[in-house]
Amino acid sequence: MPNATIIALIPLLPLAGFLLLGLFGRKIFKNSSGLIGTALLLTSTILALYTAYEYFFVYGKVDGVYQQFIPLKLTWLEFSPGLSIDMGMAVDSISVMMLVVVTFISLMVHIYSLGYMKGEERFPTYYAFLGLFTFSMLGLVLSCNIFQIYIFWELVGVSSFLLIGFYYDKPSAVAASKKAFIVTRFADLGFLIGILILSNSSGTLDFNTMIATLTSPDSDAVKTATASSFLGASALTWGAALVFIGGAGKSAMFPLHIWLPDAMEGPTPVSALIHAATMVVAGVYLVARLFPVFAITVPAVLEIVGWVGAVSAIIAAIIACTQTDIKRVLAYSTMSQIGYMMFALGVSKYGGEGGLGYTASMFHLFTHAMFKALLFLGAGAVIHYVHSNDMNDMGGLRKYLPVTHITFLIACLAIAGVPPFAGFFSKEEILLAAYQNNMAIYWIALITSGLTAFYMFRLYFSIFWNKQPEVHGDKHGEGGFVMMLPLVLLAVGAAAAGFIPFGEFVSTDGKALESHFHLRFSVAPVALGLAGILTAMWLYKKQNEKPARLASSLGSMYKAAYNKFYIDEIYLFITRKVLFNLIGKPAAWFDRNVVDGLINLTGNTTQSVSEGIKKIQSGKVQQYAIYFLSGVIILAVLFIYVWR
Amino acid sequence: MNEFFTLMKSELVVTAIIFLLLFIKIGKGMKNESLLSLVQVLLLLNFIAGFFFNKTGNLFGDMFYTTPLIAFQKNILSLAVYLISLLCSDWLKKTGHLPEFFMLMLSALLGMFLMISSSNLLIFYLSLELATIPVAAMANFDLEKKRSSEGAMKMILSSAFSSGILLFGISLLYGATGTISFPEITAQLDGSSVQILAFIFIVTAFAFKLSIVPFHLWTADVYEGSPMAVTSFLSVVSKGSVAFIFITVLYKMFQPMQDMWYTLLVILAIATMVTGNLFALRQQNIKRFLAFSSIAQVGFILVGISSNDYMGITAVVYFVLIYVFSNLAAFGVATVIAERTGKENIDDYKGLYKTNPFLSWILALALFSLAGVPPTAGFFGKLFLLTAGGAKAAYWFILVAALNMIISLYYYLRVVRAMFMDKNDNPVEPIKVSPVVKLALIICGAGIIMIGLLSWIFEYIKTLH
Amino acid sequence: MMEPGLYHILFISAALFFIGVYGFLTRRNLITMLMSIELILNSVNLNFIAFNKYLWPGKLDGLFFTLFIIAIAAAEAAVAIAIIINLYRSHQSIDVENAEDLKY
Amino acid sequence: MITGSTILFYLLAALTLTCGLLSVSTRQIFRAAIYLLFSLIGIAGIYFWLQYEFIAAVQIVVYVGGIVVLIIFSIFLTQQAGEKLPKQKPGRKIFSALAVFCGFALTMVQVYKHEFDFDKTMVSPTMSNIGQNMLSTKEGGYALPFEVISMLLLAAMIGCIVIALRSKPETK
Amino acid sequence: MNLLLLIGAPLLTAVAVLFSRNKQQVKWISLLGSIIQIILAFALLFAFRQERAENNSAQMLFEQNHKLFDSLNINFHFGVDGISVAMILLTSLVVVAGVLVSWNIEKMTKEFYFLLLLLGLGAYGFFISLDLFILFFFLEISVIPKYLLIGIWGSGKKEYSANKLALMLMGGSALILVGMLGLYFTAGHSFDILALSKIDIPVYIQNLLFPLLFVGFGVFTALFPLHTWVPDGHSSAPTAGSMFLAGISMKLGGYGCLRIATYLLPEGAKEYADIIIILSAIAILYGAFATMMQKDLKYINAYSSVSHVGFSLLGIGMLTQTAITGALMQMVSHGLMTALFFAVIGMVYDRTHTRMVGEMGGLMKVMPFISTVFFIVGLCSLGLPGFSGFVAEMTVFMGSWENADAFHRIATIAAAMSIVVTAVYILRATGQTMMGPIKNESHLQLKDAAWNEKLAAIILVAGILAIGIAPGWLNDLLRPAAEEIMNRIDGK
Repeated sequence: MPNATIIALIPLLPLAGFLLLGLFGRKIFKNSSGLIGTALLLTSTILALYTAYEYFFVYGKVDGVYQQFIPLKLTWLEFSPGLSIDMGMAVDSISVMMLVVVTFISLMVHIYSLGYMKGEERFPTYYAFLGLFTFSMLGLVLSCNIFQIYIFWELVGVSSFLLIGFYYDKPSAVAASKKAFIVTRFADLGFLIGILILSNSSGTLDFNTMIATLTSPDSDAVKTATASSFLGASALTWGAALVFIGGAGKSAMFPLHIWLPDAMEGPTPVSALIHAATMVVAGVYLVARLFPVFAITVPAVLEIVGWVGAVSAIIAAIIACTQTDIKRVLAYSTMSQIGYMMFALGVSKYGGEGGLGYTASMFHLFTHAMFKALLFLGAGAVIHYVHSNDMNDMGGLRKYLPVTHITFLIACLAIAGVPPFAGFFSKEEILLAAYQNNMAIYWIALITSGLTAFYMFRLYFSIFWNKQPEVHGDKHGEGGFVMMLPLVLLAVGAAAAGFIPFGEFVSTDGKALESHFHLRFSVAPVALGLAGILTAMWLYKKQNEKPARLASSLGSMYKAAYNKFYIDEIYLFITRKVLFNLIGKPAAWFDRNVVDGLINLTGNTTQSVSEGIKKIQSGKVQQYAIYFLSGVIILAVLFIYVWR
Repeated sequence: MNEFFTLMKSELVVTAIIFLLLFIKIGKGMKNESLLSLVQVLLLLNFIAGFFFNKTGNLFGDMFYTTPLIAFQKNILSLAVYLISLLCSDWLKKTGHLPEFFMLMLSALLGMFLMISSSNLLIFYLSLELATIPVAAMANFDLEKKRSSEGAMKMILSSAFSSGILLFGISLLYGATGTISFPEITAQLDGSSVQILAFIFIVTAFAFKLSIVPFHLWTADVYEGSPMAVTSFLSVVSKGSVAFIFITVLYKMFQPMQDMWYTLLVILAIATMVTGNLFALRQQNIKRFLAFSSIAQVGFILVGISSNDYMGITAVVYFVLIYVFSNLAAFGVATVIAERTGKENIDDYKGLYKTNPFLSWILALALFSLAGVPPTAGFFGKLFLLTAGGAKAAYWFILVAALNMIISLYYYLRVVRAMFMDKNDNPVEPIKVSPVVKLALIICGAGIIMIGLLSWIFEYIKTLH
Repeated sequence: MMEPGLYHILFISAALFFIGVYGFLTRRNLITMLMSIELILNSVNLNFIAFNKYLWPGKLDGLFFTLFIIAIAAAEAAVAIAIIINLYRSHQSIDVENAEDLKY
Repeated sequence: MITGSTILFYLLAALTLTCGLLSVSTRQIFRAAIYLLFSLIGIAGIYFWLQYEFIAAVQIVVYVGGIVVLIIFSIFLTQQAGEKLPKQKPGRKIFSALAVFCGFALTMVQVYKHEFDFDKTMVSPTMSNIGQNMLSTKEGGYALPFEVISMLLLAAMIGCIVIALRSKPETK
Repeated sequence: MNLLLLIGAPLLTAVAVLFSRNKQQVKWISLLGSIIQIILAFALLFAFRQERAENNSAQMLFEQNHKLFDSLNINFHFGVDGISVAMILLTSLVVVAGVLVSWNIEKMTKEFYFLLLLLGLGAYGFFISLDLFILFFFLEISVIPKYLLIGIWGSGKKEYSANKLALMLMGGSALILVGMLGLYFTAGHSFDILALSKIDIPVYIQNLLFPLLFVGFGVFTALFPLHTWVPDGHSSAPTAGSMFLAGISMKLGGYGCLRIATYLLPEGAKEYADIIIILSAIAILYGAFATMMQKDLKYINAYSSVSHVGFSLLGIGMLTQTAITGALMQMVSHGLMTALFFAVIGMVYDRTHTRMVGEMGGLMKVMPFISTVFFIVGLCSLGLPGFSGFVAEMTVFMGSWENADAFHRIATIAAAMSIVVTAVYILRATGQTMMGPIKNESHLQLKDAAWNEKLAAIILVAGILAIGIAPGWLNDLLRPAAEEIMNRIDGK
């Protein structure tokens, strides 16, 4: 059985770090805060690895099936008996896998930041926020209750907001953080309503009970929920779709991806942690958590998941080919890769061999975390060196940044799916799953994988080859041991993670899944990948006019891709013109002038009536007598003739 | 004969004071200050005496009757007169006709006592005149002021006109029933049209004295023109006494016509509250302002009266008691300021709090009480009136009354705002309030706060039936 | 011609009453207004006497009422005239329309 | 049957109403007072006709001898002789007339509709009757009103003295 | 525990303030008094839990009944259930915070504190009253202090705002008054809430009286469209005044809507529930959109109060146990949150002398403490988990969703949409004031919070966190009371 204390400590240690550094950091731990944070996280990581070992090799497997354990569950808020928000820890293969990923990447980022963020004025705050994020993310992956996941979901959102806006005096950072928060918040609205629908249909918020209720097709809950329909879809369909919207927002799926590229305004290690490896895959994780419901009860929604993933993957890949800000390229690449994971889930089925997509998705999540974090940290080192994000300011850096160069290359090869790097294995499985279930998505995925190789190597060559570097004034090298260590460790991961027999550990039903390796099948993607690499090499290895000519020959298509297909502009139009001008302003005007106006009108009318009738009090005593007499006569007539 | 003294003791005491003053006046005369102190002491004694030997009984056949409740009502009036004598001592000291003033005021008070106790239309009419004519003369006591005589003229003419109509009504009622005694009339009422006509004519006299719309038009002019002491007397004592007898007349004499007079009261109450409030909204002169506000207050009294049960009586008596304190406090402060600075306009009160915090707090308390805002007693008074009025389940009527409280709050707050919030380059200079006036103001302030919370007062009134 | 009776007297008194009222409403001179009041009171007196005579001769309520009204009328007239004279002194006029300072 | 008594009544009625009407309509203030006087005398005549001699006498003594004289004195005090009274606005006159007519009509209709129960005995009060009642404190006695009216007269007197005899130097 | 202490303590403090000699004395006496109130409130909480733990299942605990106007059946009838206890806690926290943030009031200090304490007194009395009349008395007590606080110590169009507030609240009271009298007569001359809750009131009377009472109390709690006093009143009031207004006074209305209107007139509530839901859903969304366009920080919070308070009314309109619990939680949560928000705005205003969002920027740099609190309250306002707002709103949503028909669901979704809009305006406000570059050079000289301000903020933040992190205790407090109300609504 899992040890509740140890598992609880994994998220709580970063939380302790947050509280410690947040409350006292600026006064007491001014200089040691980085070390404190890192030490706490190191402990967490060790505990996470220990837990993983225990789970996968000691107690997790019962009768050949990986079980879910809930070593701790506290009622946090009870709505009615059976319907409550619990704070608990679900220990199963994906959560343990995520524990490892999150703590490991986070640890890498912590270490890396010791060097990267050195000398920042708000250094302790930075580590506090990192702690908060790590805590929230770990809480998210451990959630055993859909509301619990929502709570941590929001918390990671806000930590992401805080970290993107870390350089709060930079207006662009402030804007980006706002955008990230609001867009994901919008998606969370869907999530929330989805939770309401699902919980109402199943009568519970607990994941296990909910899945059990909703996946047994003859249960009353499912019958009533599928019977009632709204706008042509059953309640359950709506619920699952809305939950997916939440996931899509967090995972930057099209069309809710617009916040992700802007989020690169944050410090680069943060991008590595949050916007590459961990938080953005929360959406995938969420769908995976509820996978039985999607797969068994509402396959239609799963199909949507698949298509959204596929479309995001290719669109992001196309855009990534045109961007010049290296972090933005990586951001679109992230989006593209998450698209992969998403459609892998979308093409999966529940149980047995059909569940290959699920396993592949998780596998890709795992490997992606390694190489994408590596890419970001590498990019961070580059930016650290040249003080610019723009590809055009770089070139020929391989001599100045040898370690970065090598690790970056490894990551690029991994993401491009070149064997034997990690990306190759996970991508193969995804493509296989797609091939088995949905040919259209398979073709999209295939093209995307070619594009991926192309833009990654475009990036690689632009940074490390291409033109000769301008000589920078202060040469502070690659940033020392603390920045190199994570690169190397991650490079090892990116290179070797593919050899983990992932299907053994993670599958839809907990039973081991044979990993199939079809050489015949691998030819196409690898060939496409190599083609992409070669094209990139041809275009970008040396500084030349070819890319520009190519761009101009593609004309408006290139322009559209360069401008991210104008999706930002559409959003801007909706928010500025519709929300602010068509709803906000009229609402404010209406309130001041109509609602308040009516209230004031009442007052003013009273005043003017008062002014109007003052003539009655004319000061003429005879007039008074006339009123008197008239009053008498009228009353007399009324009471004698009318109300008798 | 013993009974005669106990039952009529209030009247006898007042008469005795009148004659004492008369002898002083005819004799050597006294200095204003010492005379005033003497009168104040006598009035206090009068007030205290009111608490003893209260019995129920008839005198002079059916003409005079009294009960503990009536004695209590008389006591409220005595108290009000006593307070007026304290509050207006600044003005009284200056006036050249102090004994005459008090003789007239006490005659009027005597008239009111008799009016409350009357059980006969003749004695009622006579005491009504006794309560009116001297007041008209008093209204003219600022002999040098044009406005004072104008006010007095308006009062005497209007009241003569009103009593003409009252008398015509009484004569018709006499013709239709053959009697002028209340209980006998009650037995004879059959609701014929002549009786209704007579009833309307008679009610207008009450309406006139109580300043019920549309018979109220004299009120503001007379209040503004008269000396402050007379205005206070008119607005508090005169109104209170007429309200008391109005209840008796309606509840006893016109009981058979209760459906009709209920409708009448509803109409009049609404008209009175609305008109009073609307006029009060834009008044500048504090006396005129209080005049219209008191008109609106009468509207609330009518709401209470409309209940036609003990609750109505109790609520009205209780309200008048509170009203005495509240209104007199307001008039008291206005008097002090007007006497010392000659300022009577609300705009002159701007920034008063800075220079005269004591006066400001008292006035604010009084106004809050008039507006019916807790914890002042006015809240309870007004609420009980509405509670009484609600007994007939005409909730829309109560709602109209309650909504009128909003308007009234607005204009009371206007004064509060002037005192506390508005800035003024030329505020009323700090006034040293004489100890007697201060004492009276403190009594009023304490009354405003305590009467509501000391619930036994209400319960005591309730037990007096 | 009919035998004069109660209704005739009531007609006279009512007519006189409203003549008085009319005078009160229209005369601008304060003293004439006061005179109108006297007419009103007299009409009421006539009413009382007539009712007492024709309907309720058993008791003297009407008669006494009349008696006291006459007395009151005298007192009222006296005070009113005093006030009017004082007004005349300060306004130099007894036109009711000259005493309209207090209004609104 | 036309008797002398009937003719007398109509004459008195005509005198009262005509003089009353003239009194409120003439623009000579002194004449108005005289018309009022005759109107009041007419009413006294009606009292006589009704055999209420005591009241008739009081009427003549108090009104003719007292109030009208008071009014005439005050006219002398406040009015230059021969000056005509100012005209009232026609609008006011018309409206007043209308209101008064309505009131009159209303009253007459109600009174004529009403069936008074007549007492056929038609006794007239005797002097001793009046006198005994006036000062009796028992049932049907009028001692209390008598006292009240005395207080009222006292108060009125004081009021009149203060107001009419205002002594200027004493006040300031 | 003797509930009279809760009235006695503020009353004595107020009197002591009245007789104190100088400003220092006034302040320290007020502080002492308000700390005593906090202690009493917590003592009450623990005593209450103790009683409940000992299975004292009476609806009201610590009941006291003192005769007042016996013949009218008006009594000082006091007692508390979970709702009252929660509200009293809220009041005590806001009072002490209000006293602390007003530490530097120079103008008429004594009067200021006196009125402030009087306001608190009114609230305590209101929440413990079990007699409609007394409840109304305490409700009304607070109107005039509000008026004076705004009018004398306020800023901007203070006279206008003060007038508007007083008159609109008075209008609400007028409606309450009529409804109250209606109940009194229907129930055979009783103002006693417990007695009234036992009788069956004819449906047509309920339908007549319910709108009066609900709208009447609704005015106090900014029921759309009678909310317009809120923006003006709050923005003109001095800091502590705004805190009291939004933190306590608006809760009086919500409490009344629930305890009086809904509880006593269940059939009426059912009849009008749909209208309440529509109005409150409009208020939530419309308030949020209107907030988006505001430029003055106080207006922002005032309009957002309209929006947030809409959740309480929505919860009440939904008529399910969970929704009502949520509504109550929202009251407590909003009380703390908005008081804190106003406190922070006050601190910012005291330093920068402006409340216009556009004139600030980068304040995080010069006043990190204030900015952090600003941030916290903003996050609470937008319903972030870990803060009280989240708990309350989610409970309301969960409860609302129990109604299975499309109407209730659409209303719930509409209300839920506001959480996005809220995020928009909160982030705009924080982004423009606390973050970004410093726009005004003179702001560089500003100082961070003083001890009193820190203490005030910490007290309120602690309250917010106590609910946000561990909502169970509040839930335990409120849910049984909500159940009691639901039992009557369901006719059990």
